[in-house]
Amino acid sequence: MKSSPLRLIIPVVLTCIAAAASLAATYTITEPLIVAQEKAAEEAALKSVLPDAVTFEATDATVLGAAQEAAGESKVDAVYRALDADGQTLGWGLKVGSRGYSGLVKMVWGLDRDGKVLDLTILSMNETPGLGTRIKTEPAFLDQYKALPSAFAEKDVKALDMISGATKSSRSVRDSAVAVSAVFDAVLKTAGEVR
Amino acid sequence: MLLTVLKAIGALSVLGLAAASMLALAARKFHVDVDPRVEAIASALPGANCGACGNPSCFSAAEAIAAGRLPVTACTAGGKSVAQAIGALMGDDACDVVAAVSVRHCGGGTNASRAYEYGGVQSCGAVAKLAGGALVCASGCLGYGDCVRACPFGAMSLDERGLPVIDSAKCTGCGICVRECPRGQISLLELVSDAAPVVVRCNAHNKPRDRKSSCSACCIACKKCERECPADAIHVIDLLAVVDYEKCTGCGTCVEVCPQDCIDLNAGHLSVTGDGKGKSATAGEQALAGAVSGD
Amino acid sequence: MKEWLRVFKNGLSIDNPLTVLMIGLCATLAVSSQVEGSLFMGIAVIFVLVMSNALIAMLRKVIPAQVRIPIFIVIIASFVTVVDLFLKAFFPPIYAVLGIWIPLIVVNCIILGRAEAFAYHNSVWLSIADGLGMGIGFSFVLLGLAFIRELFGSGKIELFGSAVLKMPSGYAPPIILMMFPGAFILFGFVVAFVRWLNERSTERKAA
Amino acid sequence: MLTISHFLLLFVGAALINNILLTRFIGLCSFFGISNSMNTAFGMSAAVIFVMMMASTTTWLVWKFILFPLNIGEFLYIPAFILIIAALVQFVEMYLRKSSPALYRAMGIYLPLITTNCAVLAAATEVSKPGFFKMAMPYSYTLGEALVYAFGVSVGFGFALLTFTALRERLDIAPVPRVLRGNPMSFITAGLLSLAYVGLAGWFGL
Repeated sequence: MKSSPLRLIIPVVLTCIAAAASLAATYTITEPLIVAQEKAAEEAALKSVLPDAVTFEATDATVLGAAQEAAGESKVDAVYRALDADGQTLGWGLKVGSRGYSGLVKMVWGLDRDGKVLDLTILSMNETPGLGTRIKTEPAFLDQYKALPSAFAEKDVKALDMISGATKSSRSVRDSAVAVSAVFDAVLKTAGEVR
Repeated sequence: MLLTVLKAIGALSVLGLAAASMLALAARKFHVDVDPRVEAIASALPGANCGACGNPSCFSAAEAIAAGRLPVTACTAGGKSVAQAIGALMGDDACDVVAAVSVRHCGGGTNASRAYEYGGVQSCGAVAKLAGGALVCASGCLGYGDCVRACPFGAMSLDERGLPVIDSAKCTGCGICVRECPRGQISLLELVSDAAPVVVRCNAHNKPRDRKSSCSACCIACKKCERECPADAIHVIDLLAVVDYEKCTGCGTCVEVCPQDCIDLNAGHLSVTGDGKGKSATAGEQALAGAVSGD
Repeated sequence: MKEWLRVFKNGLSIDNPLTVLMIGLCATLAVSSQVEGSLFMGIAVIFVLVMSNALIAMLRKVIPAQVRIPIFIVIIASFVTVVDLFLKAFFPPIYAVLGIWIPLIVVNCIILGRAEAFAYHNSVWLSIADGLGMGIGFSFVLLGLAFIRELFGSGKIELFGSAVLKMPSGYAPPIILMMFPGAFILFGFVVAFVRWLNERSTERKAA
Repeated sequence: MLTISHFLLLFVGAALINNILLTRFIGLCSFFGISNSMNTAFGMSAAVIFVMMMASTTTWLVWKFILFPLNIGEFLYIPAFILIIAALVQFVEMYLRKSSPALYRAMGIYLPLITTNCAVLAAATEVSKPGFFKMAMPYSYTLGEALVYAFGVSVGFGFALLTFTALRERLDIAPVPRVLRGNPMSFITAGLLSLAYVGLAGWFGL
């Protein structure tokens, strides 16, 4: 190459520096907004599940670690302690992801202090439209889980029926429920005492 | 805030530096000293990678020519102009090249009667395997266009009778269509010098009596053309009229005198006095002949 | 100015949908299941195309030919990241839909193709015209297909949360149109239709 | 967890069930361009397998040791990864041209095409930056898994490309209505072929 290698390397490095600088700048501007957006979304989901809770406090890492341990196959993304107006533990919000027909089904569970399911919603899923999505569009299916007794065990969950034609998707909801019950027994029951 | 900016700049510029220096180093260390002549020859070649010269691509042909393994006129597709350009590059004067053109020895198409209705794979190769093809005549053109698809120069197209019309301006004589045609070995398509003015549109060798039943545009070996031809350039050999292109002056008497009209113009050449009327000549060929002579 | 319009028009020309379909395929296919997503995707592509064309045209004298590909790619990638961050910060629902297809704009064949073919050899002003023309052409095709796919695939078109257009109530939407294979098959027929349209117009012109 | 069956599952999942071309529809830029003749398709698949493996390992290393520790990965991963892929492709092209011209002639001409191939970038990013594909479980790959995954994806890419090329070559001589000839017909075939691959979804719980 007749031209000295430097003549080739300098422009590339300069472009990289310029690009990195501009991107870092935009990131620092947008980053707080992104975090705020995510927090707001999380808050909204938890609110919808634990209506009368006022604030949500993310539990510390050990609790989350123990919860993940107990959950086994499913993935516990977050465990929140729901507090009422004067700071008493009202119940728990759990974000659980389990494997559905094609990808991850993310759900949010609201439990009261003694493990009764207050409400649950499906945050995001990628099931086949029209088939897998029936776990969300048919309320009867989810209502069963609301009817679960407090501190329900795995056998109660197994007793609930599934949607025919969407076995894989409904099994993801069941796995999620089993994980929630396991986490509650192992971690939350003891940690539920008045702060 | 400043820390992330600095970290980002640091990381990306290190990456950019690594990438660019790797490339610069590679450009130097792996510098392939390509013989400049090879690139010049490669650019002179048509670049259609047609394989007529036996090399997979024009680039490899250029390498062979530059190394002297192939003659300057190796590129049949390129014809005279490419040969002269390479000759100039290689220094020795290129000998005169007889440019070749492909012609079709069949006037059948819709005139030929069909042995059976064929609805299978639309390729001559396929239909030829089925009892020798859908035509009663064993050497006629099957008309499914394998040659048209194979031609890298787009010189061929199927006319309304289902026969391939060859545009000799584009045809470079690379011979791929002759290889591609299932009837190629009995030279249904044949490479003749591009100066060939007339073509016999038949290549059947069975008895004329059977031929008549299988096709209305076939040569019946009546020898009229042989008797009338002033330059004694056309003879009936093995029951089929064959043109000897060295002697043929292109006067066109054979075209007029043939009762079956199965000798007509090789498209694009009109040293023939007649207006290229040969009934079996397709509209395309006549138009082309007319266009060339500018009338 | 006349030159500017000429370049802009040929970016937008009628054969652009066919060429766009063939080269800008990755994103077009996936995103066109929703009109709203396609709208943002189109705007994102226009933004990245125009900005990178302009910047590359500005720097074309400085960029040595042997290393132009890495430089082009870094410029385009940074504009794409700006779009990515911007969408994540201000339009999270749209980001949820477009998510993975924004980073893949970087390798979208149109942008690198235009940068290499046009922006590297022409003035900034003309490159912007070309970027705009090509970008709008791309979005035009994308929106057209998204319109068909969403309307027939899901029975209604939702724009910013409200159903703008609805099919008659008895309409049972064929879900396949919303899934990828349906998009492919629909594309096949759309290309055939456009080709048939072109042929008819050329025939009428010739006759 | 690192048993053979785990790797095998990862490979089959990447190659067939979540085939990057026909179920995730990434990398279509060259899919239609390349698939007109078998030997071009072979050349391209070999090149993709080679480049994707190298690119995935490099991006994995860069993410693990440079981008992640400095936690600037969130906004720098696109330029960084695509720069790596472009530089790698150009480096491999020069190296091949020098070391073995025959291999270069068979495979080398497709290398510049790979820089603009979405599949390579998508695989390289998913292997290093977990959660790139929202569909799959967010999961950080170890180096071994990354290699097996990249190999699976590229084999899947090659497999889809070759089946499609075979179909397309057969199509050229099939009695297709005039207006559907060529591109439209190959779109429709691709759609039907992807139906077959989508049918695989849900196997082994992947």
